[in-house]
Amino acid sequence: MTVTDLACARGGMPVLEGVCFAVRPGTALLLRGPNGIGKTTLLRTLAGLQPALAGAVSAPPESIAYAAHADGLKAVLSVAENLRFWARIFGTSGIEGALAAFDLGDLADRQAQNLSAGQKRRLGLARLLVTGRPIWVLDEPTVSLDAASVALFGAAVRAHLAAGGMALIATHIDLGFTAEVLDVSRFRAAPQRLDDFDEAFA
Amino acid sequence: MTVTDLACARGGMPVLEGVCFAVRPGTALLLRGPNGIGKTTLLRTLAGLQPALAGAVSAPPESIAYAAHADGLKAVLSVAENLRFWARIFGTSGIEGALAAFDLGDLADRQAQNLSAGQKRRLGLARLLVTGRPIWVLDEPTVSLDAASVALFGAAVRAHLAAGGMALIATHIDLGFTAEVLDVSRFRAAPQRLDDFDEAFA
Amino acid sequence: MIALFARDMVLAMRAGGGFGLGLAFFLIVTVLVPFGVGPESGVLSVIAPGILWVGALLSCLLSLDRIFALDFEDGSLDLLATAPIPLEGVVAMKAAAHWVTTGLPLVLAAPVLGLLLNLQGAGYGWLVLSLALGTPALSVIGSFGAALTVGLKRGGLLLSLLVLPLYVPTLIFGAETVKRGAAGLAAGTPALMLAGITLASVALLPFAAAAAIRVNLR
Amino acid sequence: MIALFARDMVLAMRAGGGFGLGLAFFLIVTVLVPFGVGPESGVLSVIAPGILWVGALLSCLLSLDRIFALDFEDGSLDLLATAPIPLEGVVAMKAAAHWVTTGLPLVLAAPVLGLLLNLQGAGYGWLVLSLALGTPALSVIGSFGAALTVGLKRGGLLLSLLVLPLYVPTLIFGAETVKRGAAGLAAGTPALMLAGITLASVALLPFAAAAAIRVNLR
Amino acid sequence: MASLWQYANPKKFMQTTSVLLPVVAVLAALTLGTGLIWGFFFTPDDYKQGATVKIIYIHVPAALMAINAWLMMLVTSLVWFVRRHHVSALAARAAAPIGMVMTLIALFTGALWGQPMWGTYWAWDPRLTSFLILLLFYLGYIALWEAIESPDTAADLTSVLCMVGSVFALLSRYAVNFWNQGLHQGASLSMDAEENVADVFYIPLLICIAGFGLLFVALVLARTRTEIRARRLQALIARERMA
Amino acid sequence: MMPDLGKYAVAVLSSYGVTLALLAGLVGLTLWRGARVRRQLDAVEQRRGEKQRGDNGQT
Ligand code: HEM
Ligand SMILES: Nc1ncnc2c1ncn2[C@@H]1O[C@H](COP(=O)(O)OP(=O)(O)OP(=O)(O)O)[C@@H](O)[C@H]1O
Ligand SMILES: Nc1ncnc2c1ncn2[C@@H]1O[C@H](COP(=O)(O)OP(=O)(O)OP(=O)(O)O)[C@@H](O)[C@H]1O
Ligand SMILES: [Mg+2]
Ligand SMILES: [Mg+2]
Repeated sequence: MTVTDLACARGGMPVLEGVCFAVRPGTALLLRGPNGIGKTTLLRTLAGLQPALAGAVSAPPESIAYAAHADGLKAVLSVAENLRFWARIFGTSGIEGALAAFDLGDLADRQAQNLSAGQKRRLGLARLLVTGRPIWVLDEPTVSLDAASVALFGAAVRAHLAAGGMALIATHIDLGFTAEVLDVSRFRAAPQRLDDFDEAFA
Repeated sequence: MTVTDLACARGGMPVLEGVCFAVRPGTALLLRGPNGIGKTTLLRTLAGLQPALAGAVSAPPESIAYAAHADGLKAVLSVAENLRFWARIFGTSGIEGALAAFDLGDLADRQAQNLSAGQKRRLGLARLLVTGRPIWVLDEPTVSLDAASVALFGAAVRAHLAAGGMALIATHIDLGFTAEVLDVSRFRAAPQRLDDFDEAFA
Repeated sequence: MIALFARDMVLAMRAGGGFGLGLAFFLIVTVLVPFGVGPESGVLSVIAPGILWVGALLSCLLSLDRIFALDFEDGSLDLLATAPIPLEGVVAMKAAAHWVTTGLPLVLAAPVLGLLLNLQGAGYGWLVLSLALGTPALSVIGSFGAALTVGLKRGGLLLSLLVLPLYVPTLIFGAETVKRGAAGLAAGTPALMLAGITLASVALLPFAAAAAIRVNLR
Repeated sequence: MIALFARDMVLAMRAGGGFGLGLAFFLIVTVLVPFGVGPESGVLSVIAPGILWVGALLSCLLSLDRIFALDFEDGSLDLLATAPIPLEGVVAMKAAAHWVTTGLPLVLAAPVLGLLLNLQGAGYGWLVLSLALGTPALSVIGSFGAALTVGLKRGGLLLSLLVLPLYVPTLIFGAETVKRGAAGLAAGTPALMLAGITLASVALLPFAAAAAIRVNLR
Repeated sequence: MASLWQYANPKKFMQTTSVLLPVVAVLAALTLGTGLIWGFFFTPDDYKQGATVKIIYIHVPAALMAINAWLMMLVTSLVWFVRRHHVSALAARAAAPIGMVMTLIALFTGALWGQPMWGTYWAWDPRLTSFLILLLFYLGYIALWEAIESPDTAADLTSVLCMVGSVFALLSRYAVNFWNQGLHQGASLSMDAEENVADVFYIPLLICIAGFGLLFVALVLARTRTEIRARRLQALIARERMA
Repeated sequence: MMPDLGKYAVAVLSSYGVTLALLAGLVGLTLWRGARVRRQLDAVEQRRGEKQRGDNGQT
């Protein structure tokens, strides 16, 4: 996946511009940058949830599995039902691998509303495995996870990469595996001059 | 604050029992433990949001300021309005200190819904300063925070401790300051025998 | 506690016009009924008092689930429960804010809508009076229902189910007041009953509601 | 997409009885009206078709805001929008699930409630037929309104305001069908119009709704 | 000649309208003043309706403008949707409150006219009813604009609402006609002379219609200018905060 | 000068009254908001103008 000269906006205001990077199959890229710099905005743009102001992304949104701050879990469905639903939506089958990878076997019949914060997060991450998509785009995936779960997550990412997948991860903390790091703060959009009347309508 | 032999339950099931610890004025205690062990449950019990099954807590809930996974922010109120509301509810005055401590001055007039994840969290933490309460009970406070903000948080906690306050913090990651650590997994409730019919109604 | 009331008013104002919308719903119910029932003014004027009261009740009902649900979802309710103000006060303030944003506009707008339904002459005064006396009870009873269902997903409809039977006495006395007034009969007795219901609800229900919230937060 | 429909049905069933509650609201509206209007059976049987239709419409309306709001809040809608199924299909499935949980029970229960309001003989068949023809339109139009307001805090009442004028033609033809049926007149024309509205809405509105959701997620 | 679309450029629009607006405003004031004064002071009473005919000079123009404003919103919404000219979307936003006020005026004057003529302020006549529905459409449209913060999102959603709403408004019109045959006058401005009102009423009525039309144009221009400025103001403030 | 409106005086006069009031309200609101937005925009543009001059040292 190559991203060239991408610019993206939040709330009508450009936050990042000239973003260029490439992720080769089998590698991961970590996005870093202070709070509010625009990591979430960038990831949503890549996932096709909002249009880019400018620039090009080589990978189509259909190849991207996106995991956001919110996990998209239904409180009254059990862990297995939640996963099975997403597997059917993405046309894959078999949730056992995902359950095992995130150690959710014991919790499979528990309703999602009765999980602790970290258990919920693990379930949200397990969803990635059932999408069957090659590019993972993750926004702070290890929030609320304990050390053991972070290790599970690291193993899952490594397995995904080993199978030729790619991962793009925005995070503030150490994920326990090595990957290239990109600091997005250098793409910060310069405040525009707005001399021309039209520019307010970009 | 001393906690003696506390037992607490979640969803009708005891999760922790025999919890004993003490926090002296001017010190902080970090709670650690794997996901789902019962940290959130313990903190909610201390804050008076749910009754304890057994045991005693020396500090009354009125002396405790609780900050949970959710920040209690109103999306359509500005940063300053959100803080000012909680200041008035807690009968304190002056939000400038709190704004300054978490570097929110520039964002004071921004609506909370237009903040990024980390900025929201900073605002949630700033609320602690306007409660004026001596014991802070925090559940994973540094989620989504970047390194600079974690440092701000560390400074705020140190200042609070220096003024004779106490802090009890559940966290999985490094907070950048030293404090006593308590692993709650050793208080894990033993699966009960349930010999007597009554016990199912505990 | 004034701070809480003030905040709720600001929220109602900012979040897409809390004031206007309860009113709009009242308007729309009153407008829809003739479409369903037909345009004959004789029939309409007979059913006007009842429909106006049912409409007021429904538009109160619709905004009930927001009384506590929003605060529950974003964690504010947890924080309010641990704040140095009694939970009963929180309930009372929230009910008051609900009444000011929903009940009060209804009271003021009702005469115009009475026109649409061809309400008879003397009924207008009684309509306003009965709504002014009765809508506070609707808000307080509604807060109690909202407290019972806070934290339930899709609590909205369950809430309606719980609250509507509690609304029946208010509805009966309210509509009866207007009906007698419109027919030129003495309407004092039902109006007094209405006032009694309101006073009793305002005095007692906040305690029940606060207890329900405490249980729900647990 | 079948998976989505199945999930929505399971959710409706588990989350406090999605089936029962729409119905319960319909029941309660129909019950409240006699309390408001008074028990005279002559008046009631005249207004029965209209009230039944207005009640059906309101109970549809009440559950509308949950069509997309819950999925928006927990992030599912983001994920569905990036999933390999067209958003138009998502909208259609959600509208279908809404109809099965809300509209269908109304159709089945309506005759019983007609009894309460003293509906006249021949009206029952037409009541069921008109609701069966009309309620799908209510669900689809409602999904469109819900798509417009998804993501707005307190979107519920704004949603009602947007959707109710769109419901007017359906309501008029629906109630007219029953009224003519109950009076023993030919009710074919309004029933045909009703069917036309439903077909056109089902065919076209999912596209508008999907466009609105895309804009709202942006 | 350059394309018509150049006026969709905000700068060009501001330049053009800064000249145009005063002219239209003065014309509107003159025409409306003439029409209303003529109608109110210098026309005879109708043999049947008495002095109430004087209401026609505001009732009919307001009713026409109420419909025209919606039509204009429909066109500008389509333009925004297809060509994404911001001025177009803002013009739709600017027109909505004017349309709503015109609808209100038509309803009020109609109601006040109804009392002496039909003995009731309100009847569920099809034409009256469809105006009430139009009022609801206006309310919903304006409320949606107000509720959404991001301007482009609001423009997109309201234009979709306007298009779908127009179809349903038309449907309602037929439905309402089907539902009730009314009391209201038919169109008397038609060309066939038998139906037409007498010239004494007709000429001042035409002037009033022109006056309301000009007033509508002036208000739309003024409000669109304000909306454009407000949009720029918002963008500038946001950028200031970012810097 | 005032025409004789007979028994319809109330209807006619209040029609004109309501209409003129509504129109005046609309025009007034339009002008008021126009002036306010214009004032705010001018203030912001002036502030920016000063800042830009300050930034690159030109006049
Ligand atoms: C309250 C509600 C009323 C509304 C919403 C309303 C609406 C309208 C509309 C939309 C028109 C323009 C139609 C057209 O020119 O095609 C119109 C025209 C007219 N209305 Fe009304 N009307 C109302 C009440 C009345 C009443 C009570 C009267 C008098 C008895 C009346 C008398 C007229 C007359 C004489 C015209 C002119 C017809 C023509 O020349 O085209 N209206 N009205
Ligand atoms: N609706 C909005 N209007 C204006 N600005 C907004 C809006 N929403 C977000 N912003 C701003 O856009 C910027 C980018 O936000 P974003 O969520 O992408 O940051 P982030 O890098 O993900 O931060 P974090 O690490 O805190 O999650 C932030 O400065 C935020 O305040
Ligand atoms: N309603 C419920 N019924 C049964 N068990 C529940 C319920 N809610 C939570 N639990 C369980 O209670 C245990 C304690 O949860 P708690 O949220 O206190 O954990 P935690 O230590 O805060 O975990 P984390 O680090 O993931 O936040 C978990 O194992 C959880 O699965
Ligand atoms: Mg983020
Ligand atoms: Mg926890």
